[in-house]
Amino acid sequence: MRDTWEARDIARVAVFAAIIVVLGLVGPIPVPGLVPITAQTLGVMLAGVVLGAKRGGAAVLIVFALVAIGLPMLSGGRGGLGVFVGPTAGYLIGWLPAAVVAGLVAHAGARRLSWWRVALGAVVGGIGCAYACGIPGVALATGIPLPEAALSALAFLPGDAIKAVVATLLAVSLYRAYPPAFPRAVRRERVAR
Amino acid sequence: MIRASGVGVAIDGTRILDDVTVSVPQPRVAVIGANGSGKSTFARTLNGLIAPTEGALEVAGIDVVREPKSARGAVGFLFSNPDAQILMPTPAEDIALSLKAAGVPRALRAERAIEALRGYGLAEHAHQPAYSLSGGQKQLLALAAVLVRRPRVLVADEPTTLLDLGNARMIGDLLTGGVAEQVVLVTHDLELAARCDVCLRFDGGRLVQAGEPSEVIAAYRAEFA
Amino acid sequence: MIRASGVGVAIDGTRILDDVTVSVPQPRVAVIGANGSGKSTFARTLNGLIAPTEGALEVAGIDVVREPKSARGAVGFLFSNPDAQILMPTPAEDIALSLKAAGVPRALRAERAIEALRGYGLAEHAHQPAYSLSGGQKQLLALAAVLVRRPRVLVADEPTTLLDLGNARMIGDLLTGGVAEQVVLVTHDLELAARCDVCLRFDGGRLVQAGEPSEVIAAYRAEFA
Amino acid sequence: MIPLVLPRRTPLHRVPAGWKLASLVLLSVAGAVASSTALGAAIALVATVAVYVAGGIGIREWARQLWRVKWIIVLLAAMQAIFLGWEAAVTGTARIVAIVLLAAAVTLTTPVADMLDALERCLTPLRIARVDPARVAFTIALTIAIIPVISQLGAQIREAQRARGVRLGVRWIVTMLVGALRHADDVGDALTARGVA
Ligand SMILES: Nc1ncnc2c1ncn2[C@@H]1O[C@H](COP(=O)(O)OP(=O)(O)OP(=O)(O)O)[C@@H](O)[C@H]1O
Ligand SMILES: Nc1ncnc2c1ncn2[C@@H]1O[C@H](COP(=O)(O)OP(=O)(O)OP(=O)(O)O)[C@@H](O)[C@H]1O
Ligand SMILES: O=C(O)CCCC[C@@H]1SC[C@@H]2NC(=O)N[C@@H]21
Ligand SMILES: [Mg+2]
Ligand SMILES: [Mg+2]
Repeated sequence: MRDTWEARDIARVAVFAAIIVVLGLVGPIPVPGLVPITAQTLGVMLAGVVLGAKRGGAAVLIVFALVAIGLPMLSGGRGGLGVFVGPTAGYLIGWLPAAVVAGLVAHAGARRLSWWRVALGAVVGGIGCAYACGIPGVALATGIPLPEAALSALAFLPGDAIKAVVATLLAVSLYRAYPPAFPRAVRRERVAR
Repeated sequence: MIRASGVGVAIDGTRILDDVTVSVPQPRVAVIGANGSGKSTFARTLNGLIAPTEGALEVAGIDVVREPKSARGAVGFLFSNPDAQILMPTPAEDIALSLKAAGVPRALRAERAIEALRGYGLAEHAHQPAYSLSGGQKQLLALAAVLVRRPRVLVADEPTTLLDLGNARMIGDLLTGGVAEQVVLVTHDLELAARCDVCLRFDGGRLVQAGEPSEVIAAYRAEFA
Repeated sequence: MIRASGVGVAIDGTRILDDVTVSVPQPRVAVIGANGSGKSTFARTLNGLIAPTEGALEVAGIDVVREPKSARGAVGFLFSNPDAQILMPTPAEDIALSLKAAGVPRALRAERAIEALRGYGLAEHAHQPAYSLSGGQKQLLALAAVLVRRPRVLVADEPTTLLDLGNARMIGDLLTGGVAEQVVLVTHDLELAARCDVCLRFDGGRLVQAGEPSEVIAAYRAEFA
Repeated sequence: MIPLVLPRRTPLHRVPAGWKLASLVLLSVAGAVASSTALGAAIALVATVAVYVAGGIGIREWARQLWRVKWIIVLLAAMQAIFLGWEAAVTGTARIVAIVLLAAAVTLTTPVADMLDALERCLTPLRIARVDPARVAFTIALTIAIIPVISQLGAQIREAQRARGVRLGVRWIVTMLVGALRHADDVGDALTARGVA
C-alpha cells in the first residue's frame, strides 16, 4: 500500500518537530555533563508513538535540520554543526531510530492503542536505540572502551525510565482525549469525528 | 469593587499599561479598546496573573500586589481560547480538577461535577472527549470550570468570540446575570459591552474613559467614523 | 457566480451539509447561521477543500467536483485564525511562497513580495518575524498572501474575529471593496453581513434562506428574540 | 530562536556554504587520522585559532566558544585520563575540541538561509527515494514559523492552570498535544487552500 503524504501530514510533522523544540525550552535545566539530560527525549518518544514510525522519524529529521542550519534548538540553547561532531553526537543521531522504532513497536499490526505496546516502544526505541547509538558514539569519539562507555550511560537510565513511563501515560491519555492524533489504523474501534 | 491607583505594567522596559487609576463599584464592567491597547494586560492584573510593576490594586478587598495567590482564589478568569483552558480529556474530569483545587474531597467530586455540568446543559456530554464539543459548548464548559469554584469576581477575556447569536446571548446572559459579585468583560462585541453597568476604554496602554456604556461606546465608535 | 445544485456532504455517515441548491450571481455574498449549521463546510466546498459527496457545484465557471485543483487556483480562502495561515517565518517569505505557488519565477518573487506588502502597509515589517505582528497586521498579511495570487473568487471564514473596530472595518472595507469578482464572507458579525449584496442563512446543514441581507439578518435575529 | 550566526560580517561569511561544509568534512577526517599524537593535537588546536583569526571571527570568539564547551572538556579529559592515561586524554580532548570549534566556525559565519540552500542541494540525491528536497526545505521553514505558536500555546496552558489554581504536572503536555495537533489540521488546510502542498 502506498503511503501518500497530504498537507495535513506535513503540518503534523512540522508541529511535532516544534513540540520537540519547545520541550527543550521548558524542560528541566540541563545538568552539566557530557550529554545533557533533557525533556526533548520525551518529545522524541511521543513523536514515534503518536505519529508512527515514518512521520515521527520525519519530525526528528526536521529537528536535526534546524540544528544543523545553525538554530539553537537543543536544550540549553545549543545548536549548530558542533553538536553533530562532538562526543554526544551518537546520542543525538540515536533520536532518529528511537522515534522510528518506538512508532513501529507501538503501532505495527495493532488495531487499537494498548498501553503495553506504547511502553515497550518507548523503552526499546526511546532508551534502547538511543543508547545503542550513543554509547558507541562516545566510545568512537573518545577512544574509551565500549563497556566503560556503556557504564557512563547509566547516569541517564533513571531519568529515561521515568520519561518512558511518562510518555506512556501521556500517549494513553491523549488517545482518550483526542483519538484523531493517532493514525487511523490504531483507532479502528473508535468513532472518528 | 476594583480600586486601581497608578497601576502600570512594564515588560522588558516597555510600558504596556500606564498609570491606570479608577474605582469601579458597579457589578458589571465592560472593557473595550483597540487591539494592543492593554485590555488583556489590565484584566490579567486583576487576578494576579500579571503583577503590576507600579501602583496599588485592590480587587474584592484583596491587595492583588501583596497577595496574588488569594487574588487568584477569589477572582476567576475565563480566556477566549477554550482549547487552552480545557485541561482534561473529558468535561467531567475537567470540572473535577477544579473541584480538587477547591478542596472538595475525592469521593464527592464526580457527582458534583455532573451536577455542575447539568446546570449548563452539558450533562449528557460529561464523559465524551472534550475536543468533540462545539465551540459554544466548549466555551460553556470553560465557564463552568471557573464558576464551580464560586469566585467572588469573574474576569472574562473576549468570551463570545466565534459564538453565534444564540450562544453569544446565552453566554452573555450568564455573564451579565449575576454569576459573581462583580463581572469584568473584556470584549470587542459592543452589544455585549452595552449590557454592562459601566464601561472602561483603553488606548495605548492608558485608561482614557470610564463611564456610562452608551457614552463610552459612542466615543469609541466616533474614533473610526 | 456560484451554482450549487443538491450539494451535500456526509462524513462518516453523518450528513453535515444537505441538499444545498442556489444560484448566486451577486459580487458580495454573506453567509450566516448558528454554530455548527454548516457554514464553514459550505465555504470549504467552494474551493475544493472539502469535496461534496453529492450534487453539482460550479464556482467562477469551474466544476469544483471534477476539478478541485483548478478550483483552488481560482478561489482564494481566508481563515479566521491568522496564526494557522502564516506559513513562513517572515511576511516577505510568506508572500513569496504564494508567488511560488502561482508560478512566479524565483528571481522576481522577493521584489514582488515587498511590493504586495507595501499595498497593505506592511512593507516595513517585511523581514521581521511574523509572530511578532499584531493581530490585525497578521490578518492583513494572511489576506495579502491570498490576494497576491489574484483569485477570481475569495472566500473568507470569520475574517474579523478578534479584531477591534478599526481593524475590523479596515479588513471589512477591503473585502467588500472589490478585491475579487466575487467575495463570500462567512461571519457572525452581522454589521459586516449587512454590507453585502446577498445573504445566505444556514441551519442544521441546510440552506434555509437566501436574499436581501437586511431581511435575512432580521429573520436570523428574530429566531433568538 | 536567535540564530547562532554572528551578526557582523566576517571574511568567512563570503565563502560559499558548500565549500565550508566540504572543508569541515575533510578536516574532521584528517583530524581523526592524523592528530593522535601530541604534535598532531597541538597542530589541530593552533589550526582552529588560525581559522578564527584569519577568518575574521577573532580570538575572543574562539575563547567564548571554548568556554561554552567547558564541561565537555573537563568530563572528556577526566574520563579519558581514567581509562586511557594522561597523554591520550590530552590529545583526544584537543582533537574533539578542535573539530567542534571548527564546526562552530561554519555555523557562526553562515546565514541560516544559505545553510538551508546548502542543505537542499545536499538532499538532491534523495530524489531517487521520491524525497523532494524543496519540500523538505519548505517543511523546515514551516516549522520555524510554527515554533512560536506552539510555545505560545504552552504559555497559555500554564497561564490557564495558574488562573484556575490547579497543577497538572506533566499532564499539561496532553493539553498541548491536543491543541498543537488541532492547530496542525488548520495549518494543513491553509497549505491546501494556498495551493502549496
Ligand atoms: N508578554 C509580553 N511581552 C511584551 N509585550 C507584550 C506582552 N504582552 C503584551 N504585550 C504588548 O502589550 C500591548 C498590549 O497588549 P494586550 O494583550 O493587553 O492588548 P489588548 O488590548 O488585549 O489587545 P487585543 O484586543 O488584540 O486582545 C501590545 O502591544 C502587546 O504587544
Ligand atoms: N471533519 C468532520 N467530521 C465530522 N463532523 C464534522 C466535521 N467537520 C464539521 N463537522 C460537523 O459538521 C457540522 C457543521 O460544521 P461547520 O464547521 O460547517 O459549522 P459552522 O456553521 O461553520 O459553525 P461555526 O459557526 O461554529 O463555525 C458541525 O456539527 C460539526 O461538528
Ligand atoms: O542535546 C543534545 O546534544 C543531544 C542530547 C542527547 C541526550 C541523550 S538521549 C538519551 C539520554 N537521555 C537523556 O536525557 N539524555 C541522553
Ligand atoms: Mg486581548
Ligand atoms: Mg465555522
